[in-house]
Amino acid sequence: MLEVTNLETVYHGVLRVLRGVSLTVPDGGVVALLGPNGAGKTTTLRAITGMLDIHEGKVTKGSITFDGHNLVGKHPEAIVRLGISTVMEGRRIFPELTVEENLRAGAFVAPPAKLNDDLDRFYTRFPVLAERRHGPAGYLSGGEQQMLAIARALMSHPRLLLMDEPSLGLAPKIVKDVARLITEISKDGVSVLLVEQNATMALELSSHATILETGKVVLEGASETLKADADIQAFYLGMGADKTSFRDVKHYRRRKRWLS
Amino acid sequence: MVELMTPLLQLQDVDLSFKGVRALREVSLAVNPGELLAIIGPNGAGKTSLFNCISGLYSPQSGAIIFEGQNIVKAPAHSRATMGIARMFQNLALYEHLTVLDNMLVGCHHRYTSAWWADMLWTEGAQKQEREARALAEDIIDFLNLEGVRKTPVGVLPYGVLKRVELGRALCMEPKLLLLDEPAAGLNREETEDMARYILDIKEDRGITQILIEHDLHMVLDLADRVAVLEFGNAIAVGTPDKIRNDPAVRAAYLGNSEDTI
Amino acid sequence: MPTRPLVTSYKDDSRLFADIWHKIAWTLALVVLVAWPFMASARWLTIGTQTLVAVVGAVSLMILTGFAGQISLGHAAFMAIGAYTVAVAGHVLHLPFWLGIPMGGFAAAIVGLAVGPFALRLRGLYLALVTLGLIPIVAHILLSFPELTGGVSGISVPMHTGFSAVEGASSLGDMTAAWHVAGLELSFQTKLYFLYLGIATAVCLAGVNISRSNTGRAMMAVRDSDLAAEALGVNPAKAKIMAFGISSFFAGVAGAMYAFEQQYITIEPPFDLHMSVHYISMIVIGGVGTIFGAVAGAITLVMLSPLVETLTAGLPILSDLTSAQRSTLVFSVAVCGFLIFEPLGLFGIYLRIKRYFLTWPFRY
Amino acid sequence: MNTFLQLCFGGLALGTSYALIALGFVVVYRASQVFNFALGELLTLGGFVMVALCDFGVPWPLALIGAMGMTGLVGAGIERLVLRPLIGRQVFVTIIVTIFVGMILRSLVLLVWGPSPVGMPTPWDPSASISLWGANVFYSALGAVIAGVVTLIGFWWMINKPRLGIGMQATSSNQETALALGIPVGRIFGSTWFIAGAVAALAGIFLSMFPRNLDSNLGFVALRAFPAVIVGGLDSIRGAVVAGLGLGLLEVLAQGYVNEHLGQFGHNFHTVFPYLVMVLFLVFKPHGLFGTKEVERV
Repeated sequence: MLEVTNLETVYHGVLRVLRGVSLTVPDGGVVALLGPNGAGKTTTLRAITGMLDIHEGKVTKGSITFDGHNLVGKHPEAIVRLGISTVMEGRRIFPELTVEENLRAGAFVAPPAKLNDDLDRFYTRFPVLAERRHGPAGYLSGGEQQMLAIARALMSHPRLLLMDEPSLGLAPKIVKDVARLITEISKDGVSVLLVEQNATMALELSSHATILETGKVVLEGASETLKADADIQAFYLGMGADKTSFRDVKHYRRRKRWLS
Repeated sequence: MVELMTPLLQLQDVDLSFKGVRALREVSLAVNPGELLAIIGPNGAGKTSLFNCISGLYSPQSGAIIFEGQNIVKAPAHSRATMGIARMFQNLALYEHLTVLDNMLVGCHHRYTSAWWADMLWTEGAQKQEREARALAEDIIDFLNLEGVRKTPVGVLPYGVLKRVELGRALCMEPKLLLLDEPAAGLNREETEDMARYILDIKEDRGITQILIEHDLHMVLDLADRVAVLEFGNAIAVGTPDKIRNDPAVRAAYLGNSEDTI
Repeated sequence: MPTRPLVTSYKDDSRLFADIWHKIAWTLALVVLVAWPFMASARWLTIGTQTLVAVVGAVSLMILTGFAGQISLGHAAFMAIGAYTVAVAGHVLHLPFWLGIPMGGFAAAIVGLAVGPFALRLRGLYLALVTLGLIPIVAHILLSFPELTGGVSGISVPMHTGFSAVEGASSLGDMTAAWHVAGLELSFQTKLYFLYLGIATAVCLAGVNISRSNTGRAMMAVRDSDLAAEALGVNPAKAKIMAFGISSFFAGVAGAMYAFEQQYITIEPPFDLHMSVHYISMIVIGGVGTIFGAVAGAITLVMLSPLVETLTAGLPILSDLTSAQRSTLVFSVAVCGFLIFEPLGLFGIYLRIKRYFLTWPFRY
Repeated sequence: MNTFLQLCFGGLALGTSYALIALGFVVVYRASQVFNFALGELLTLGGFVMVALCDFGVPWPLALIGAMGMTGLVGAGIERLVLRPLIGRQVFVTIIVTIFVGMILRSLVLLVWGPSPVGMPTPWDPSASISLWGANVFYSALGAVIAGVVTLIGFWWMINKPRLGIGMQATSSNQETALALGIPVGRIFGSTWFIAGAVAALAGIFLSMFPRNLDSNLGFVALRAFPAVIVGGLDSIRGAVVAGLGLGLLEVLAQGYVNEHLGQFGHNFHTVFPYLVMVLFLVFKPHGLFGTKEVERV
């Protein structure tokens, strides 16, 4: 349903971040987008959601289509209305607003008639949120904020959910909760594009994965296959760590000349 | 034998709540000189709140915070920094308009004794202090391999480098106690390994006592001398990594089920 | 292409005139500055003197707003205090100008230090509004003592030298009379220009020294994040109050200079919101955060105003406005343009040009 | 007693205008955290558009609506042209840009209508007054109060429509996140500026009725409404209304009762009085009567 082909983007007119990225998210599937910092994962998401221009970036080449609709050049609002919703990196709840107001903000593009049903549905699903519904969301813990951010994104009845690093800064227990939630979401028929650094979790959840490095796709395929790949194990899954402790990590220094 | 030392920092029954949410409940902890204490616990367990209490950004409702034998619970944040408590923030708090070097020099603030008018007149004394601070900052820059970017404005650097700059800025404060709030969050495997190495070097070469908050359990259990576990604002267990690894209460609180190996 | 000489010590690295090109540029600038009064017409000499007043005022605002991040709309109030201090002190105490100027600074600094504590509790907008309130309050107080300040009708500013005890014994004792030194005739305007050139240079140097030392870095740390600054051992209260004190001192000095230059002052205008806004446009056009920006902005605004006024006079629609309104309109558009397209101001443009030459023939 | 009542009515009329102006500040601030220093010039602009429309032969009530609408459009235009490119920049920048937009507007008003004062057309005899409980109240003052109340009610209804209200709050909290949720941030900004422009025009029109005239300096009245914004709380609509009315009353009462007791210092004392109140509030209650305190987590 989501088709990204040969995407290239620049920031500030000069800084090329993506150099030909292609990926597909099938109907009802969970696809993972992996890669180190600065590889262009967040940029890919911004390009899909139409948020590039507020970061002074733009798509220079390639196409993004969602169910046959071209997304390049569309306003973020129109893209949300098409059924694509985002959970941004770092949760980004509205701290001064109450939990309920956060959820209502998420339902901005949804028909108002369904609002109360939706609220009830999420309050049953996340009792913690129901408990704090009239308190400022800023006082929720990190894990609760993540739940709120996901619930808020679902309020617009998306068919595709983009998640940017949902496990960032969360305790293992909460990461598991989030993982379970993602599985449930996809069972409900929502496709998910999951951007992660936590490759172990992402490969566990997804059917397909694409790996980006310096703005290019370096590997893609079924998650099962990737999990078995030797390079992936070494660089992303940290499989070596069971044998070598962090205490014994080799330490070499690259001497640099005095520049500038 | 560890127990016989006078602790560098001691928390006694620290209680903190805001707007009816109790973030810390009678937390007591002791940190011995030279040790690396890790604090783990689920989100919302109060780890960052604890750091904020120690560094003075929050003031707890009750309890004592004793640093080098002195109760500092009433001292303002900046004077605690001058006493030797440095911290790294969870969300980077670098000055993005300043260069790496200037960020480091802000960290050297406590060393300066020159008056504002001496700075304004650029007296010999002020210049001498400037050079001494610069020497310290360069030493740290060297330690963290930041030579190439020392005159680059922080705003344009990648995330992994920023974490190092922030660590460096904290080191410039020549702290006795260093608080590290998720130094490896958002770093990839290689950067995490580098960070782990730096943390060990800081402990071993520089002898700085550290408290570490981190979610990467491998890292915590490999590096820490002792581990404290917080849950719902309570300190539920303190002990060596091995002890914590096998503590059923910790497993239940932190991992959700007990089949997983840590 | 010129390259930097090898830097081998921290002392070299912190030098002001790093290489030969800087030295050449500064020498040229010095020649122009010294030759100015002898080359320029009377009108342009006055504009030169006014520019120097503006430089001092802009540097002082830059320290407060550019370095410490405390937005102040009350700059005119501080300048009014400086100006009225020298005027009243000249009349009542017969204070010579060289004591009057620092005294104007101190008077403004006292008020600045009194306002400083408000800055501890207030940020950004709230502070801007308090400092805005300072203008009507100061004006009201000045107007309330007409026997001292002349009230709405204003007051003349006598410029005593303090050497005129023996009447007519020496022309040196009278500031307004011309001096004859080494065959050159130095008129009052010329003397004032050189006096102000000295003050402006000293104030700029002080500003640069603040920006490259611990005091300035503490201010910038507070500007960008006061929580982080506090955790680094910087006392935000101290840094902010220091910024207010130093800035209002220099603002008072600028006010005193303004008063001596005008020789007769009233309260509103000129010491109203427009003056504050005028100084803000200088630091925005020049580039917020550097002394270079303050100086460039002051020079641009004051020197270009007469040019703009002349140029726009011929335009069909604009000529309905008074000359001051025309330059206000043009510079307001310029400020908006700079804020939208070149936030670093003239300093940013300078950086671009410099980078272009450093990387020549490559283009990025 | 009669003097007191009379002053109260005068204060109420002035207060309504302050409340409207304060509302103009608050509605923009709530959505975009921009404090619109150009609002004062929108007041003047609204007044002049009104005069121009009436001169053109447009019937008074239609001219009133037309002037409000056109000034609103100018407001929305400023937002689109100047403030939209500045989204995400520091408070400092937006404060300064609005100050200078105000200066430009002022120059343009001078350019089109010149500096000489003109009378504001009124559908009633401008100097006529009626007697209410023994106090003489100008028709214009009464009209100001009635128009103000009607506008406030309409405004209240609009702001409480769930989507606009929640959209404004979300936008104010974090624009990028709001955008990601499909909230049309641009349109919300535009509508708040439209509302601000329209209420400013209304305030401007009533402020320049008898006994005052309309000239290019009308905008300075907006500076006098700042204290109302602070006292009420920057982001509180209720606060703007309460504090606007209160400070208008206080100002007129101070003029009537306090000035004379302060000797020389009392001359025009009422003009600085609101600022003194504002400073007191900023020291002891920086968030005003009803403003919200921001949630800070490190």
